[in-house]
Amino acid sequence: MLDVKFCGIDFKNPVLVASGTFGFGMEYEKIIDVSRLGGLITKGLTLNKKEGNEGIRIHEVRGGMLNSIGLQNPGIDEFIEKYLEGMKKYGVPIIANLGGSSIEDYVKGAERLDKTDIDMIELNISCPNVKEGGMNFGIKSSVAKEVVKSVRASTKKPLMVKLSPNAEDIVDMAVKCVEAGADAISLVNTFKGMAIDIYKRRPVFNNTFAGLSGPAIKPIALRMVYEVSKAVDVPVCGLGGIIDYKDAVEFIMAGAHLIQIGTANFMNPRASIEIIEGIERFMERENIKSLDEIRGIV
Amino acid sequence: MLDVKFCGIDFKNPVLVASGTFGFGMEYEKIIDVSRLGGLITKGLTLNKKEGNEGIRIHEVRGGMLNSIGLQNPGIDEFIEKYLEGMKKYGVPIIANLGGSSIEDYVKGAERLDKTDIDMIELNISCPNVKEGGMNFGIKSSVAKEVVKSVRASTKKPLMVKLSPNAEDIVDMAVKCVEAGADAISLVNTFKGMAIDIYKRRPVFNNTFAGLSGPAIKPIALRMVYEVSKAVDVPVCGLGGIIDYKDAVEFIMAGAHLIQIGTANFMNPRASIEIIEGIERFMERENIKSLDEIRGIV
Amino acid sequence: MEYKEVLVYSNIKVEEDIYVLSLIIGDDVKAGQFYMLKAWDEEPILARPISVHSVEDGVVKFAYQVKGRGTKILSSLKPEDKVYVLGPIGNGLDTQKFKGKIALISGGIGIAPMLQIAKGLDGEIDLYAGFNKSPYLIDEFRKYCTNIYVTSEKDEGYFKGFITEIFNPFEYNVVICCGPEVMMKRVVEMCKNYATPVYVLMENKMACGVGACLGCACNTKEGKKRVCVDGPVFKGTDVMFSA
Amino acid sequence: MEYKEVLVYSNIKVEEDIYVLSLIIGDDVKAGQFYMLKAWDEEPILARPISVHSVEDGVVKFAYQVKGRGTKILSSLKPEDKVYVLGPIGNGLDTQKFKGKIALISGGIGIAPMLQIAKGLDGEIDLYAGFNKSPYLIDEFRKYCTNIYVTSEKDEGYFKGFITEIFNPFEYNVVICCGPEVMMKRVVEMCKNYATPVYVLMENKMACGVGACLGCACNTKEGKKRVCVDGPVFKGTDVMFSA
Ligand SMILES: Cc1cc2nc3c(=O)[nH]c(=O)nc-3n(C[C@H](O)[C@H](O)[C@H](O)COP(=O)(O)OP(=O)(O)OC[C@H]3O[C@@H](n4cnc5c(N)ncnc54)[C@H](O)[C@@H]3O)c2cc1C
Ligand SMILES: Cc1cc2nc3c(=O)[nH]c(=O)nc-3n(C[C@H](O)[C@H](O)[C@H](O)COP(=O)(O)OP(=O)(O)OC[C@H]3O[C@@H](n4cnc5c(N)ncnc54)[C@H](O)[C@@H]3O)c2cc1C
Ligand SMILES: Cc1cc2nc3c(=O)[nH]c(=O)nc-3n(C[C@H](O)[C@H](O)[C@H](O)COP(=O)(O)O)c2cc1C
Ligand SMILES: Cc1cc2nc3c(=O)[nH]c(=O)nc-3n(C[C@H](O)[C@H](O)[C@H](O)COP(=O)(O)O)c2cc1C
Ligand code: FES
Ligand code: FES
Repeated sequence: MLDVKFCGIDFKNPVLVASGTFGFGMEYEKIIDVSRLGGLITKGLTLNKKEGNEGIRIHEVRGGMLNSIGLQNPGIDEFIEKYLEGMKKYGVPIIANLGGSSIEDYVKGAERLDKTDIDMIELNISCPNVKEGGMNFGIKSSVAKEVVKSVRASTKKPLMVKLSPNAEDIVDMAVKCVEAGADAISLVNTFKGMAIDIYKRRPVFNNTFAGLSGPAIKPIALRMVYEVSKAVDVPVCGLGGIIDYKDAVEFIMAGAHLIQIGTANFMNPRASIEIIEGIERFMERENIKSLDEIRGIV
Repeated sequence: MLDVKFCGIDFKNPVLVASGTFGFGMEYEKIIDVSRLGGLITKGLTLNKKEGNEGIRIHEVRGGMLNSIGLQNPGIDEFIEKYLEGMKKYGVPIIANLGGSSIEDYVKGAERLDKTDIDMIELNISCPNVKEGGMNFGIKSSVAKEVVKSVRASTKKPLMVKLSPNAEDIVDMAVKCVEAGADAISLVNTFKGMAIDIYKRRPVFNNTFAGLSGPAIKPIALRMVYEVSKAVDVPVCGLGGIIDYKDAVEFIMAGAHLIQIGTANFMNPRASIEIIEGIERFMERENIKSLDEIRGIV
Repeated sequence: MEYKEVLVYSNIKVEEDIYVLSLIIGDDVKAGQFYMLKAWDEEPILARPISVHSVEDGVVKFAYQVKGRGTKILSSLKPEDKVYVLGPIGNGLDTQKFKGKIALISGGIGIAPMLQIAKGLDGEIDLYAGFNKSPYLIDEFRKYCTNIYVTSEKDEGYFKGFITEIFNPFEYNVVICCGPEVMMKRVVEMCKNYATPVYVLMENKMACGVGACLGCACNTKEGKKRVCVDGPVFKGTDVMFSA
Repeated sequence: MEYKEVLVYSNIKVEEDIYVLSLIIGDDVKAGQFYMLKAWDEEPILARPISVHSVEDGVVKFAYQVKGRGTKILSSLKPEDKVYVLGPIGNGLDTQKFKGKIALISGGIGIAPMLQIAKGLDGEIDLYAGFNKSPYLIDEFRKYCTNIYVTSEKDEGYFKGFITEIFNPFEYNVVICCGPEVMMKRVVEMCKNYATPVYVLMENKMACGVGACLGCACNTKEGKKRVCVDGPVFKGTDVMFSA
């Protein structure tokens, strides 16, 4: 009843865990039955190992949190060597989240992932483009299009592009990414925010800005998922502030085929499981036989 | 100690109440001493009376609320006739918030306000441009620039332009508005969001979308105020999710000369007064003699 | 109208999900008025509008149904706990101006404001109270009402069906109604047929409770009105129901 | 490690803003480990990491200082209230492997984890506890410690000054330290001079508590480590302090 076919892959339910909030899955294995999830998305991977940012990395705000992890990750090679096998043992689709700070990095990363048996690549275009002065790849559609095109050419894996809500025009961004060859769109990544330590009289984060996630962003994320779902004809994976099954159903009704749970994992490590169970009970109560009946109904 | 000179006007403290959240001031007079506020901003005014939107107009979400009032207001003439005198009796600066759905409306509205003794006009460019198919004036800098130029030419009152956080590029938007003659910038208005009634399987609001305000938006609003303050050399008025004095101080440290309290008035009708008192106590504790010492310090 | 912190006197469960909260508020209250209640700090962000159920020497009682986050928190209140109250709000009902035979019609928790209304009225009062589940708060009315008609979808011993099936406007000089919009709409239509004056208590979502936000607007013959300060009591024939 | 709902056994105020919370948790806990505690539903969104203060037949005790929103809520807990706990988390300290003369050095609420550590150690234990305000939790240590040195900026009868002024690393075989980073950094430097092994308990901001979010990273000689699962106990000489 909860199963979804997405880019040719069978997901037993639409509830995935969002990149960067669930490590490589093993971290949560003592607490929940990871094999019940719809799918796993890796922490953002870059071609080479990254140590991430210095200073404070997370800061709680009302209704959400700011993070500035800075893409700390072991690099793609070490991921393949040390973590991929472990992730596969849960028997659910594995999506590798790919980051990069130049088009070459992205392309090389995609090429290596192409040779593994991961099921899909989620391309994170919210990374700063180091070569062009640090502005994110995900702000201007024309810039994003270039990355997507290049990555598209370097892998046969299904390619899902993860949009940044900071994009100048989210709908145009989605359309351009699809034109460039994206098989699916996921959205949203974190919103550019900031916080100030009023006693130290300086920003909380070394990089001044950080990414806002959690319930606070949900109404905006939902709106974006709705707009993008109407505008593209590839399937959409929705996320941003989903913390219970009602939020999840809203995203599905807005048009999402799959959804991802991020910050909610920190609020309640069982959140994703409870959301799967909640959607199921909702469907029973409302006599819905398949998600097709309600997807995009709004 | 709390006084601020802003566009030549003396504000005894930097705490104003945001348009649409405080009516015309009288509504709160039984509950708080309105004359203690730094200044009053009217409900959004349009040339002609507007009945506003049908259906549900407010919807609470985690950390904030969505509203779709639709600029219900008595029209500028009736405002002048019936409300302006009443507002003036509090002895604080009065800012008229001006909306419109075409450039002509804005211009005519500004011309009428110019003849009154309001202290300043706050130009709300988040209104849908009816002539050009409903896209907000506040999304594209080039479009906003036209409105600001026209309004600038039609009034000698200090002109503060209130930006929408939905702008494609908030910094460029601010810069263009200043080029077009804005004496000050205020930001942010509400974020475009939505909510779905999963039982009725349709959007909560008749217009599908609605504006998100409240604590949820604070980290993003603060970031925008910071970015804009650095980019323009006119004074900035900051708002978006401020609910206590700490939030207020963050906005001031980010560069805001004045701040506005919106949704917090609903959470606690005494919020604005408590924020004034809180800033004062903070300054005493931290031995700050004037807001100049901390404004934009970050 | 005032904004202040007051203490809980008692908070009693009277039926599944139905509670009566007594707050130590010494205000002068009119029947049909309400308060915005907040028993939390920041989240949920809005206060909840709840009608005055009854006023008794320095204590204002509220009868409410647990629906979502806010009323859930209200239901957990204990004596001496603190609650922020804004009120009393609204036009209320000039109960003294009504004479003759009066019908009070409620649907579900719409019965809440009826007690203080009944207490203020002089004429012969009949209560028509409809419930989906088991009836509640009925006993309180015996002192003030001549006849009490109760319907319940659930419990035995009550009429099963809509209140509107057993109520005849023709018999009454005034009708006062509070409940779901569909019900109020129907009652107003029935009363129109007999030209019986009818008053309704509207419930719209509210943010400010003071007339500032315009969130609670309801359509009337004279345009948009604010339920919080122009209402919550309206002439039934003035309201353009959306349901 | 497990995520579950448990009951409050007691929650006792021991000093201004300092509480000891006992939860009915039957876990097998190592000294130096901690739990993520959450006694609310949605807001604040993150759980709070709090060290195990002491374990006594089926009850885990936590000593904490009220700082902000989360610990404020913890301080209002009453017996039988529910708390979500995730834990026990972290490497903890293999107390059995230490021999000889051992110094426990704490700053402020850094004393919290020291009790369970003291209970597990075998050698001769000296406690050095520094406070800005009035000392607390000291009595508990008398059973396990040979000497107890207390400093307080506020109360009479105690040494006024930094713990580091009265502590000499030369005298000890092992030093274990928990407190503000500046203090831990200083203690580690002092110990380096005498090549005395020193362990520190790090406190970084945490979101997940399971090693997934990388929010709690701390710099060590071997690169970034996660305080939650790679720590919270580190060799003092491995940590690159930021303070
Ligand atoms: C003037 C007036 C008087 C009322 N008197 C009573 C009363 O005496 N007893 C009683 O049980 N209920 C009364 N209500 C309805 C009561 O306000 C809602 O049931 C309550 O706000 C629901 O809050 P919640 O947090 O439990 O639900 P949620 O669904 O979590 O509330 C979410 C938001 O929607 C608003 N909301 C939800 N339902 C309603 C509703 N029916 N009317 C208005 N706002 C709503 C809430 O205030 C809140 O802002 C009255 C409403 C109004 C406007
Ligand atoms: C492994 C570990 C063990 C700890 N053990 C104890 C203990 O036994 N007793 C005790 O009183 N405190 C302990 N702390 C510190 C305690 O976690 C914080 O004081 C507490 O989280 C503050 O929460 P708050 O809501 O009161 O403050 P707020 O300032 O409202 O918290 C905001 C956010 O910052 C985080 N935060 C604030 N201060 C700290 C801090 N010093 N360390 C880590 N995160 C912080 C909070 O967890 C929260 O996410 C420990 C911290 C860690 C990492
Ligand atoms: C601590 C943390 C780390 C994250 N790391 C990544 C990442 O490496 N790659 C990525 O694409 N998104 C990353 N994200 C963004 C999330 O995947 C998700 O898009 C965002 O948090 C919004 O969803 P939420 O509100 O459900 O958390 C991270 C988010 C958080 C909170
Ligand atoms: C109910 C409501 C009505 C509003 N009406 C207006 C308006 O008429 N004109 C305007 O410029 N902004 C209006 N706003 C936006 C606020 O002035 C403010 O920009 C926004 O709410 C963000 O600030 P806050 O988070 O402090 O509320 C309205 C906001 C709310 C909640
Ligand atoms: S609730 Fe704000 S105007 Fe009625
Ligand atoms: S708290 Fe998430 S990795 Fe340590």
